[in-house]
Amino acid sequence: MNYAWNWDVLVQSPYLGWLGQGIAMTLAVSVAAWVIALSLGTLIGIVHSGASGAMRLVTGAYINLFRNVPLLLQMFLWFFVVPELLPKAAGTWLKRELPHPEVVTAIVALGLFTASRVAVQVAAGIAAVPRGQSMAARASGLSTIQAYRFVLLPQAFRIVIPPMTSEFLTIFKNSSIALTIGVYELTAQTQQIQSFTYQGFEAFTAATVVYMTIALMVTTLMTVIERKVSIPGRIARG
Amino acid sequence: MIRIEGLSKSYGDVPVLRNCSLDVARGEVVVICGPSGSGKSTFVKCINGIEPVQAGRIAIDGENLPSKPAAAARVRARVGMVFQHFELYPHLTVLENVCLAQIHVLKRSRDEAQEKARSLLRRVGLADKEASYPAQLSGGQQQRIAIVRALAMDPVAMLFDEPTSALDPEMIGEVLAVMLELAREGMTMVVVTHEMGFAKAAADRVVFMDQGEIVEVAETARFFAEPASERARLFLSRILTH
Amino acid sequence: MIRIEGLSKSYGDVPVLRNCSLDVARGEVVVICGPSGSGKSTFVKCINGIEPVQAGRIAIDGENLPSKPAAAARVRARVGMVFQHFELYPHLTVLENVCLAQIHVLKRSRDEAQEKARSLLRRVGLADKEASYPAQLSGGQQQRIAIVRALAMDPVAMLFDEPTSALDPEMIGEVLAVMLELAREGMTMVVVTHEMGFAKAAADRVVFMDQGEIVEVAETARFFAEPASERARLFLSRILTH
Amino acid sequence: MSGFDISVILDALPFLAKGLGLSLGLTAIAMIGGLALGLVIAVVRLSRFRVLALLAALYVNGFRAVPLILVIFWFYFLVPLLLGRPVGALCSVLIAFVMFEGAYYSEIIRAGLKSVRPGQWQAAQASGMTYLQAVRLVVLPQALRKMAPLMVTQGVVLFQDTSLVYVVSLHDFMTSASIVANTQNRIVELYVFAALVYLALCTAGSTLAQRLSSDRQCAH
Amino acid sequence: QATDAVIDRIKAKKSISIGYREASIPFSYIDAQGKPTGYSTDLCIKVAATVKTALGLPDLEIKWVPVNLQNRIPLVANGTVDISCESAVNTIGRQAQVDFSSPFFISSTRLLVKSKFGIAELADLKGKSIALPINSVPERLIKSLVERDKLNIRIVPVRDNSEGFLALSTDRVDAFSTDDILLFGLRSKAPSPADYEVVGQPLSYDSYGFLVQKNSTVFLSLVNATLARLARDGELAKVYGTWFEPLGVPLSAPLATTFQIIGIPE
Ligand SMILES: Nc1ncnc2c1ncn2[C@@H]1O[C@H](COP(=O)(O)OP(=O)(O)OP(=O)(O)O)[C@@H](O)[C@H]1O
Ligand SMILES: Nc1ncnc2c1ncn2[C@@H]1O[C@H](COP(=O)(O)OP(=O)(O)OP(=O)(O)O)[C@@H](O)[C@H]1O
Ligand SMILES: [Mg+2]
Ligand SMILES: [Mg+2]
Repeated sequence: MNYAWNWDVLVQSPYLGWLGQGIAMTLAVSVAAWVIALSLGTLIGIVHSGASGAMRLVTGAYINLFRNVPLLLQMFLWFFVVPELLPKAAGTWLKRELPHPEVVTAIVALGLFTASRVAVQVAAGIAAVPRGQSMAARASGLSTIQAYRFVLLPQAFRIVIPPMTSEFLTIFKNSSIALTIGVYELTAQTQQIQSFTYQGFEAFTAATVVYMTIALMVTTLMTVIERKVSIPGRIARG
Repeated sequence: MIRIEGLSKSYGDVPVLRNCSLDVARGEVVVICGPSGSGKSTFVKCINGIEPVQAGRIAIDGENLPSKPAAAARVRARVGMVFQHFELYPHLTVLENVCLAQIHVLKRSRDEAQEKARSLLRRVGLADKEASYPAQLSGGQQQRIAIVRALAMDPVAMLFDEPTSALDPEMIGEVLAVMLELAREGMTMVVVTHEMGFAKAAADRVVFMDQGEIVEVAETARFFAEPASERARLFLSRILTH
Repeated sequence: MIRIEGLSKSYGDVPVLRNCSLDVARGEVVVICGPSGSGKSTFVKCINGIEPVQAGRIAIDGENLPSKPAAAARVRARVGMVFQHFELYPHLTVLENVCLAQIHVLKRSRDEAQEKARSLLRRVGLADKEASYPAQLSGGQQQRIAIVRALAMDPVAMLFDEPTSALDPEMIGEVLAVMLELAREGMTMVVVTHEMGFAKAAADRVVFMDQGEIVEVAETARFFAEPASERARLFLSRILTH
Repeated sequence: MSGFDISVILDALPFLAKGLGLSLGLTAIAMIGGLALGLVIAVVRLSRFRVLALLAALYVNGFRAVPLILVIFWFYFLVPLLLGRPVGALCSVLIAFVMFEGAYYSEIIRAGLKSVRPGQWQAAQASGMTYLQAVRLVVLPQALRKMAPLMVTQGVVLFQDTSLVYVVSLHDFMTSASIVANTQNRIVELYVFAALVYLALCTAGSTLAQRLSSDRQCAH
Repeated sequence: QATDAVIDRIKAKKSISIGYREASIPFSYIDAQGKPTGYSTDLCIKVAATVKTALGLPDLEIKWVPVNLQNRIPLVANGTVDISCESAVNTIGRQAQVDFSSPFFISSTRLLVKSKFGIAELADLKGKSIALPINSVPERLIKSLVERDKLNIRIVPVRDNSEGFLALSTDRVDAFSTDDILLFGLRSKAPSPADYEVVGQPLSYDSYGFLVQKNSTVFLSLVNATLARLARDGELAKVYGTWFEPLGVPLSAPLATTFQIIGIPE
C-alpha cells in the first residue's frame, strides 16, 4: 500500500548511532541485571530448596511477589513509588543525586524480577538431583553445606543450564520494558527512529534482527558451556 | 559393636518400623531379608542416622548416635554405606569420588587420600579406572567403586542395601566376591539382600523382617533349615523355588 | 511361524545386530540369553518392527513385515510383546489398559473387549483388580496384567523382554508360573531372560547372543550340558555360580 | 506524594473491570489457541518428517528470540500492509498472541511428550497402534498431567504480558488503569491498585500450578 | 469527479474509520462511558457529515479506532484509519508518510514548574533537571536548545504527561515541558493547582492537523472544505469555546488569525 520503504535511514547519521547506542544500552542493562538475577536468584533458590519454616516462607514470599506482578508495573513502582516511601534524604538522593537513575532503576527492577525466576529454576534443579545422591553424601559424613557444595550443586548446575539459557534470553527481551521509565535501549531507539523518520518498519526489522542475533549468540554460548561441562559417558540430553 | 534398641519410625501416621532391636558384634556379618516394603532399607538408613527416628536408641562402637545433625555426621563417617543404585557422584571421576569425603570429612591431605584410594582400587581390580567417570563403567564396576568409596573412610562397620539387585546377572558375581572377601577379613557387616547364596556363604545370622517388625533372628544354618516363623517359611519358599 | 533372515542393525555407526537369522516354529518356546548389551532387546524389538532394521527380512506367520509404518502396525498387532518394565499405561485402569488396543486397533466393541479382558484377568487370578490403577499394584501383578494385555489381542506369538528382571524376588515366581502355563498351552514364545530355571523347564531351544551376533542355537538340554561356544560357557559359569 | 485517594479507583471501577475482562478474555483465547497450535508444532517437531520438523524448530526459535512487543508491532502494522486491507486491533493482537504463545506452548508440550518413557511409546506401537493413535491414547494423556503446572505458569506469564497490548491501543486492564491515571492525574493510586490486582490473580494462578504439580508427585 | 483510495474504501465499506486518542485532553479522549470525545473528535464528526452528503451515503457509519503516539502514522499510512482526529503537530518529517489537513489549533512548547522555585525561563534550569515526553516534538526541541546553548540541564524522559507531572510533583525534576495546552490541563487537575505555573517564552509554534493517507486529494479536500465552512460561519470558534474556556485558555490572537485564513472562501 502507501508505505515508502527507505532502508537507507538505518545507515544514516544519527540513526545508525542511535541503533548502536540502543544495542549497547540493551546489552549493558541486560548483563548487569543478569549478574544480580543470577547471584541473588541462585542464593534464594538454594535456601528455598533446603530451608524449612520461616526461611522457606521468606524465600517463597519473595518468589511469589516478584513473579506475580508484571515487570512493567514493577519498574514503575521502583521508579516512582519506592523513593517516596523511603526516608526523605534517601529518597531525594535516589531521585536527584544518583547518576542515571532510570538506568539503575531498570537494572535493579529487571534483576530482582528475574532473580525470582532464576530461584525457581535453581530450586527445581536441586530437586531434580536424585535423592540417593544427598543420602550418599550424608552417609559419608559430609555436612549439609559440603553436600551442597561438592555433590548437589555441581549436578544441579548442569541440569539447570537449559532453563537458564531461556531465562538469559528472556532478560534481553524484558529489557525492552525499561523504555517505559525512559531508558533508551534498543526498542526505545527503534521507536525514536520511527518517530523521527516515520520509517518504522525498517527500524523494527533492524531490532528484530538484532534480537535474533543476540538469541543466536546466547544459545551458542550456552551450548558450548553445556558441552564443556557435560559429564563423560552420559548421553547429552537431546 | 552396633546396638539398636526399640527403634520405631513412621512416615506421617504410617508406621514403618515398630520397636526393632538388634545387636551386631564386632566382625559379625548379618543379612537382613524380608518382603518388599517391610522396612529393610529404612532400618539400615536409621542405623547410621540418615533417616531420623521417632523412638529408640542406636549406639555405634559404644557411642550413642547423637540427634544433632553436625554431631551425627561425625559418627556416620565411621559407618560405611553402599546403596542399591551405587549413588556414585556422576560429575566426579572415580578417584575424586573415593577421595571427596576423605579430604573434606576426615581432613586427609589430597596425596594421602589418593594413595588410600589407589590401594583400595587395586584390591577390587579397578586400578585402571581411576580417571573414568561413573557413567563410563558397567554396573558391577560402579558398585565395586561404591564399596571402595565407603572403605576409604576406614569404617568400623559396613551397611549394604541390596547391593546387587540393580545389577545385570553376570555382574552380580564380581560384587559378591568383593563382599565375601570383606566378610572373611572380619569386617562387621549388615547386608540387606535377596541373594540367599551370599547369606549361606557369609552370614553369621539372618534377620527376617515383615511389616516393619523384626520377626525372626536366627543362625544362618538354622534359618534356612527350619525357620521359626510361618511368614519366613512362606517367604523362603517363594524366593527359592524358581 | 517366525522367520528372521540376515537381520542387521546399527545405531549411527555402532553395529548392534550383525546378520542374525532364526526360525521359530509354531508352538515352539525359544529363550534368548547373553551378556548385557549383546543386542537381545534390540533383536526382539526388531522382530515385531518397533525398531527399524537396516538389512534383513522378517516374516510372521508367512507374512513379510512391511517397511511402511501403517502396514507394519497391522502385522505387529498379531505379535504380543511384554516388556521388562511392564509399561502399563499409568493413566488408565487395569481394564482400560487391556481394552485400549482391542478397541482402537482391532476395532472390537467395548463390550466384546471387556468380556475378553475379564476372562483373561480371571485366568491369571486378577479378576478383582480390574478397576485398580497400575501404581496401586505390586510389580508381579503389573507384569501379569501386561501379559494379559498382550494376550487380549489374540496374538499368534508372544515376545518377552526380561519379564522378571525388574521384579522383587518374591514376585518372580507368580509371573513365571503364568508364562509356563502359556508355554504348555502351545503358545509360540520368544523369551529374553536370565532365569535359567525357566529356560530349563519350558524352552525347546536356547539362543545365545554376544556382541550383536547369534553365537549359538541349541536344544535346551544340550545348551546347559555342553555349550558349543567358549563364550556361552563363560557366561553360564558366571550366571549360575552365585 | 499527596494523599492516597481511593475514591478515584472506586469511581473508575466499571471501566477497570472492563479492561480486566479484556485481559482475561485475551489470556483465555491465547491459551486455547496457543495450546492447539503448540500441540501441532510439537507433534510435527517430534515426527519423522525431517523438513517439517526443521521448519517447526525454526518457527519456535524465531518467536522465542524476539520480545512480544515487537511481535505485536509486526502483526499490527505489517499484516494489513501485506493483506492489502486493514484488520482490527483485537484481531491482529489475537493472531500475534496465538502465534507467539504457540511457540512457547509447543516447547512445554514437546518436553512433556519427551518425558514419557520410551517404553510407553514402544508398548503402544507393539500393540499395533499408529503414531497418531499412540500420541492421542497413550502419550498425550500422560504428558498432559505432567505439563499442567507448566501450562498454568505460562498462562500467568501470558496474563501479565497482555499489558503489552497498550501499543495497539486496546484497553486491557493495565492500559485502562493508566488511562484513568492520566485523565485523573492519579497515577500512583492506580498503579499500586493494578499491582495488587495482578498480584492477587497471578498468585491464585501460581498456587493452582503448585497444587497441580504436587498432586502429580503424590500420584506416583 | 476524480477518486482516490480513501474515498473508494469509504464507499465500499459504507463506513469511515476515525482515529482517536485515549487521553489527549481536551482534543481527543474517552469519557467516563468509554466514548471518544473532545475538540478534535467533534470536528471530525462534522467531517463525516460532509462526506456522507458529498458521496451520497445516507447510512454512512463512523467506526472509532483507538490510536497512540507510536502507531497513529503507520495506521493512517496503511489504511486502518481514514482520518486521525487528535492532536498531531504538522512537521515536514511526518509529511513524508501522511498528509495533514488545514490547522485547527496552534500550541507552543512551554514549561510547567512549581511556583515556589521561581523558575521563569528554560535558562533558569541550568544545573537542574527537566522531564520531557519520550519521542515527542518538545523533547527534540528542548534537546536541541540545550545543546545549542550548552545549558547543562539534565533530561529525564517520561512515557506520558501524567508521569511527567508525577516527576515534577515528587521533585524528581524541576520542570516538565510539553505543549502548553496540555500543561494547562495537567495543572487544572492537580490537587492544588495554585502550586504550579505554566511559564516561559513560547519555544515553538506548532499547528495541529488531522492525518489522512497520502495522495488522497479528494478526501483531503472534503476535510479542508469542512474546516473552511466551519471557520467561515463562526462554528469553529464556538466549538473551540466549549472545550477550552473551562480550562481558562481563551482563543489566542494567532489562532484567531489562523481561523480567518482557513476560512477564506476559495
Ligand atoms: N520417604 C517416604 N515417605 C513415605 N513412606 C515411605 C518413604 N520411604 C519408604 N516409605 C514406606 O515405608 C515402607 C518401608 O520402606 P522400605 O524402603 O524401608 O522397604 P524395603 O523393605 O527396603 O523394601 P524394598 O525391598 O522394596 O526395598 C514402605 O511401605 C514404603 O512405602
Ligand atoms: N537407542 C539407542 N541408541 C544407541 N545405542 C543403543 C540404543 N539402544 C541400544 N543401544 C546399544 O545397542 C546395544 C544393544 O542393546 P540392547 O538393549 O539390545 O542389549 P541387551 O542385550 O538387551 O542388553 P541388556 O541385557 O542390558 O538389556 C548396546 O550396546 C546399547 O548400548
Ligand atoms: Mg529397600
Ligand atoms: Mg535388554
